[in-house]
Amino acid sequence: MTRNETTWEGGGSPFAIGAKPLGMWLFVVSDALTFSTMLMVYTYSRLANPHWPAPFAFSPSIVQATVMTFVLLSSSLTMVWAVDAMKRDDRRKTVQYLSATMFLGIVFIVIHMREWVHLINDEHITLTANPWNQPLFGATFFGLTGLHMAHVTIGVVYLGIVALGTRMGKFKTDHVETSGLYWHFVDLVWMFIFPMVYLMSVKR
Amino acid sequence: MFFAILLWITAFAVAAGFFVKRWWFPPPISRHAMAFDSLFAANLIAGGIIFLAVQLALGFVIFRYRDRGQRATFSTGSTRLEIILISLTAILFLGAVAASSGLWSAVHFTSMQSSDLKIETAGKQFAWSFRYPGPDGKFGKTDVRLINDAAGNPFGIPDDDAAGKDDIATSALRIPAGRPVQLLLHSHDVLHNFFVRELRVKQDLVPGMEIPLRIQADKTGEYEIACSELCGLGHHQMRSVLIVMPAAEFDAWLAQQGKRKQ
Amino acid sequence: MSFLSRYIFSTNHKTIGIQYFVLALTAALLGTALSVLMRLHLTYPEAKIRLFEILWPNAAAGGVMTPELYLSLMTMHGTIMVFFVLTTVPQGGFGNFFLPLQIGAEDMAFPRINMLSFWATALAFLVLCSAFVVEGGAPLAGWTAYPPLSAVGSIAGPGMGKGMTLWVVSIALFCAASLMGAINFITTILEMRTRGMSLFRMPLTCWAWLVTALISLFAFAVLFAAGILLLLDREAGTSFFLPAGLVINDRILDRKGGSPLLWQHLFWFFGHPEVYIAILPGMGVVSTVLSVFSRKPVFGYRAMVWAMLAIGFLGFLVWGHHMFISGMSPYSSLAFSVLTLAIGVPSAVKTFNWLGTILGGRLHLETAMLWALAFVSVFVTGGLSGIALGQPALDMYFHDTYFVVGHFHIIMGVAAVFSILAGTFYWWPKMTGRMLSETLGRVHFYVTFLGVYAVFIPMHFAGIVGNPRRYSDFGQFEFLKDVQGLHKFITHAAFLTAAVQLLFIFNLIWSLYRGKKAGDNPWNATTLEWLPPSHQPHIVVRGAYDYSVPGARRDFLMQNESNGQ
Amino acid sequence: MKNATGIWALLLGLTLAEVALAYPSLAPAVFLLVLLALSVGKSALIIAFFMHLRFASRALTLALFPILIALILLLLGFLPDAQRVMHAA
Repeated sequence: MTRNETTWEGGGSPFAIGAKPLGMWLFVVSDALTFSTMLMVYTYSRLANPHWPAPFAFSPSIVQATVMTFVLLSSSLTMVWAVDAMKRDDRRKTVQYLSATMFLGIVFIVIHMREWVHLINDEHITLTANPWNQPLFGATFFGLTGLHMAHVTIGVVYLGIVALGTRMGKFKTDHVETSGLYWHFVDLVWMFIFPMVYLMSVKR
Repeated sequence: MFFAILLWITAFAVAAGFFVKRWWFPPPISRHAMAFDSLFAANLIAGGIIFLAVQLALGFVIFRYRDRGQRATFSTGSTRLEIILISLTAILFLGAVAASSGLWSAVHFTSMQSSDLKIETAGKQFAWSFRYPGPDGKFGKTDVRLINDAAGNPFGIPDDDAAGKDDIATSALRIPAGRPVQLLLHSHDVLHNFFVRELRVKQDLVPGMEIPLRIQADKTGEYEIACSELCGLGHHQMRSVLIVMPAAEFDAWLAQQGKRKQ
Repeated sequence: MSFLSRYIFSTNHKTIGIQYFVLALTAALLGTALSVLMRLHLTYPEAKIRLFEILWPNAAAGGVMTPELYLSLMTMHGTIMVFFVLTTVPQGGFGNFFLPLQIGAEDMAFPRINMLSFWATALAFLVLCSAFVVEGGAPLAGWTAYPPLSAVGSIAGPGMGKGMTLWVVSIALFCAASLMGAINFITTILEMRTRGMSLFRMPLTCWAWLVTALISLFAFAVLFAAGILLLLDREAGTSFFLPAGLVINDRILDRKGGSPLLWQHLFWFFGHPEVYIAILPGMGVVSTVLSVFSRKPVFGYRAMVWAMLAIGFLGFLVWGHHMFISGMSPYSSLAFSVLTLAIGVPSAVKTFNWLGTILGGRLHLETAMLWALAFVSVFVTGGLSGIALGQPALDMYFHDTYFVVGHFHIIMGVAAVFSILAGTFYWWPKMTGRMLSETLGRVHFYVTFLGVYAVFIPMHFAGIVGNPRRYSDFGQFEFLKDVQGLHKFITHAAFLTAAVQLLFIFNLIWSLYRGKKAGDNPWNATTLEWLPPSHQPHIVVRGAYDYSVPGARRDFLMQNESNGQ
Repeated sequence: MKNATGIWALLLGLTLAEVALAYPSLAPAVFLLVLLALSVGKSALIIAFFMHLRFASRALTLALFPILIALILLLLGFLPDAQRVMHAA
């Protein structure tokens, strides 16, 4: 399906996708650089501070984070199913799968919030202080996971709007596909945060 | 046509401004400064030729091809000319990098000698202080909690530290002529910048870092040290002086300062 | 349509373009006014000036500006000019108005996001300006906001409390707005071109907007992250940019682990591409104007496109040249130096092609053309001093002196403003249906052209003397006595140049009511925006610059004209 | 549908592999490289199969990703300076 300049002379799209998905792709690429910047700041901070702590025990931290990864990956699967159903014009199924995706997103947020509360109350890791006197550990941890959690939260609201629009028959396949791109991207970012933030700080 | 003439006049006026040197560098006091001056002169000549050539050509084209009812020629470009130009500018610019990298390397990659005189140079809003290690050749410990300018302790040296007992703190920078000096740049608060025009060097003082800067002045005299990185409302008054003394005189001064400490 | 949806919350690209233009014009007037006040203080630091006292009863009590007031004016001048003038007019203003017209699209791809993007920009401007009136006044850390000064709050000085926070919030908002704009521009160009408008038939302005949007898409993403981190450092007590052992104003700060250099890396990773965001659209405008008024095709159209793409990409590789003396690894400096001079090559290609475009043409020296020619002149002047600054060995003296101030004002400020003015004179007939006065335009042009050379060339001399920038007073140093005459001259030239801009404003307003009515295509240009409005989609059959084609029936062929016979 | 489930299972397997690798004492640099390689692989799977890039045109892939990856690699330019910070207590 390669189209080159001679056959394509304006009007359609060289990328064979509609304007909405293309706009979302562009946002995703830009946001990926924002997250990369945060991850690079984290790497920089670790390199600049030689005694970086590694406090994450297998249970509960790693187990929880693995479960969160599982939840997020599963939500991506239901999202794929939702887009699929929409392409078959099965709006009822689409809304169901979107709801499942939102539910898994909320599960992710709940587990994550519980973990935050545990870290703050029991382990005394906050944004600015922690037992190892490496304040940037907390700052980078909460900064990265917080930015990601904000994305998940926005995603859940966004999917809610899309589900509503789909149910009322207002939205088309493009809308669902575009929201899917966003959701998969949020999942993708976690595929970097999980190993970089959690596994690199495993208590052995 | 009027614009073409104006452009020529402007180009010559600008070139003249750089040529008459009414406002110019102070005389150099080090080998590095002299090398800097010739590097800049080379840049100025090359840049000046390009500047005049392009501005005069622009003026000429405007003059020659102004609308007199002629028909414009049809031409969409020439790849060959394009390639020649790219090669020429690439050679010119890479040449400029090659010519100047030596001077940079000489300042930053010359290995520090243990015989170099070490002077800790500290900046804070909005003053300079300098610390000499004293007869033992060692800097004492410092503690930010003990910093007290009024008591003559701008570095926060504790009373009970043996290495710090003989350290000498001053507000002017005295160095011996003709001997390499290592300035160890520190900042207590925000960014500052150590700038001595006559040495043609400039280096930021970054809190949390120790940045070594190797200098050597060959001409005695007094030169102003200016802060050259925005450091707050008193930025414009953050001044000190570099006093380059004959080596023997400097040694005598340092010994006397050390004695007064004991 | 109600008044509100028609003029205020409009989703029409033309209205949004005008809104951007007006916002930027306001910002430009404010920014220029600030610079005049700064020059006034610099030249007469002791004089009691009633105006200062009226404007700032506290910070300029008795009519003498305090250093912190001077620095806050400097900060606001830089921020306003870079973000709300140079980034806003060429892309948001001209781009929104003319991009859809030039590619034959009905509107931008996402009209509502377009509106949102304008209002976010306007809000960002309001937030920034509100820093003037909060307690402590505007921030004084410069437009680069280097920490620790910018990250520790009000103990670093007045204006570093609330004012600085507002600055960061404003910049974050601006990032979001620019991101929305960039997505819109790229999508529009890739998806909405009319039939026959292949990429290599697009006017160079469209290419410039495309490359600029791509740069914005990435550069503002990084600045956004940096802004969040700076905000956390300021408001939440983190220490991304603050190392241990800071003592500010005799207070020991309880921060640890960060590095001020990190901010500089993040900022300039955005900041250098930002320079190209400001200048690239101008390059597109100038290429077009030169071609139209020489009645000749653009010389080396494809080379121009590739040069813009190369500049866009290389722009991301050279951020370190702002940090030669920052304490960065000196090995990095050498690498950045090579890359910096490499970016001179595509810039030289552009200059060469502009000369090639006008060579052998039939030059109609209307005001728009004069601005475009003057752009070429200042672009060369500013570029050459850039070659000196791109070498770390020379930068070791010139960094943070008036040499740098002269350099970037000429290449980024003046060149970009000249291209904006060229665009204004060229497109005003399309935007308003009326012509601007050529007589007023010429007077404005000649005074401004001489004025900017008189203002910014002497700054190079001050820099050679070693005059540091961002000093609110030159009285403390012996060696600065020598440059005071120079500064007096600069100030007088700046007054004249600023004053003559009022003539331009007058010209704009006069033209709205009294200007000569313009026809559909007053300049006999070829691009689609000059076609009479119609609902028929245009079918493009040729490139954007077919002037003086041999054998054609007249000296221009519009892009949708199938045959010149 | 089946395809997506398979990819999901594969992603899950890779995640478990990452966790398992965290416990033998690998050198941090080696571990980091392994993790990055696995993560890049995982995100490639997500991009290709979940975000359907594999089924969209090649032009999008060719236009956006090289730029993004180049820019992310450029961010590595910050890192040499991290070592220059003084490790004051």
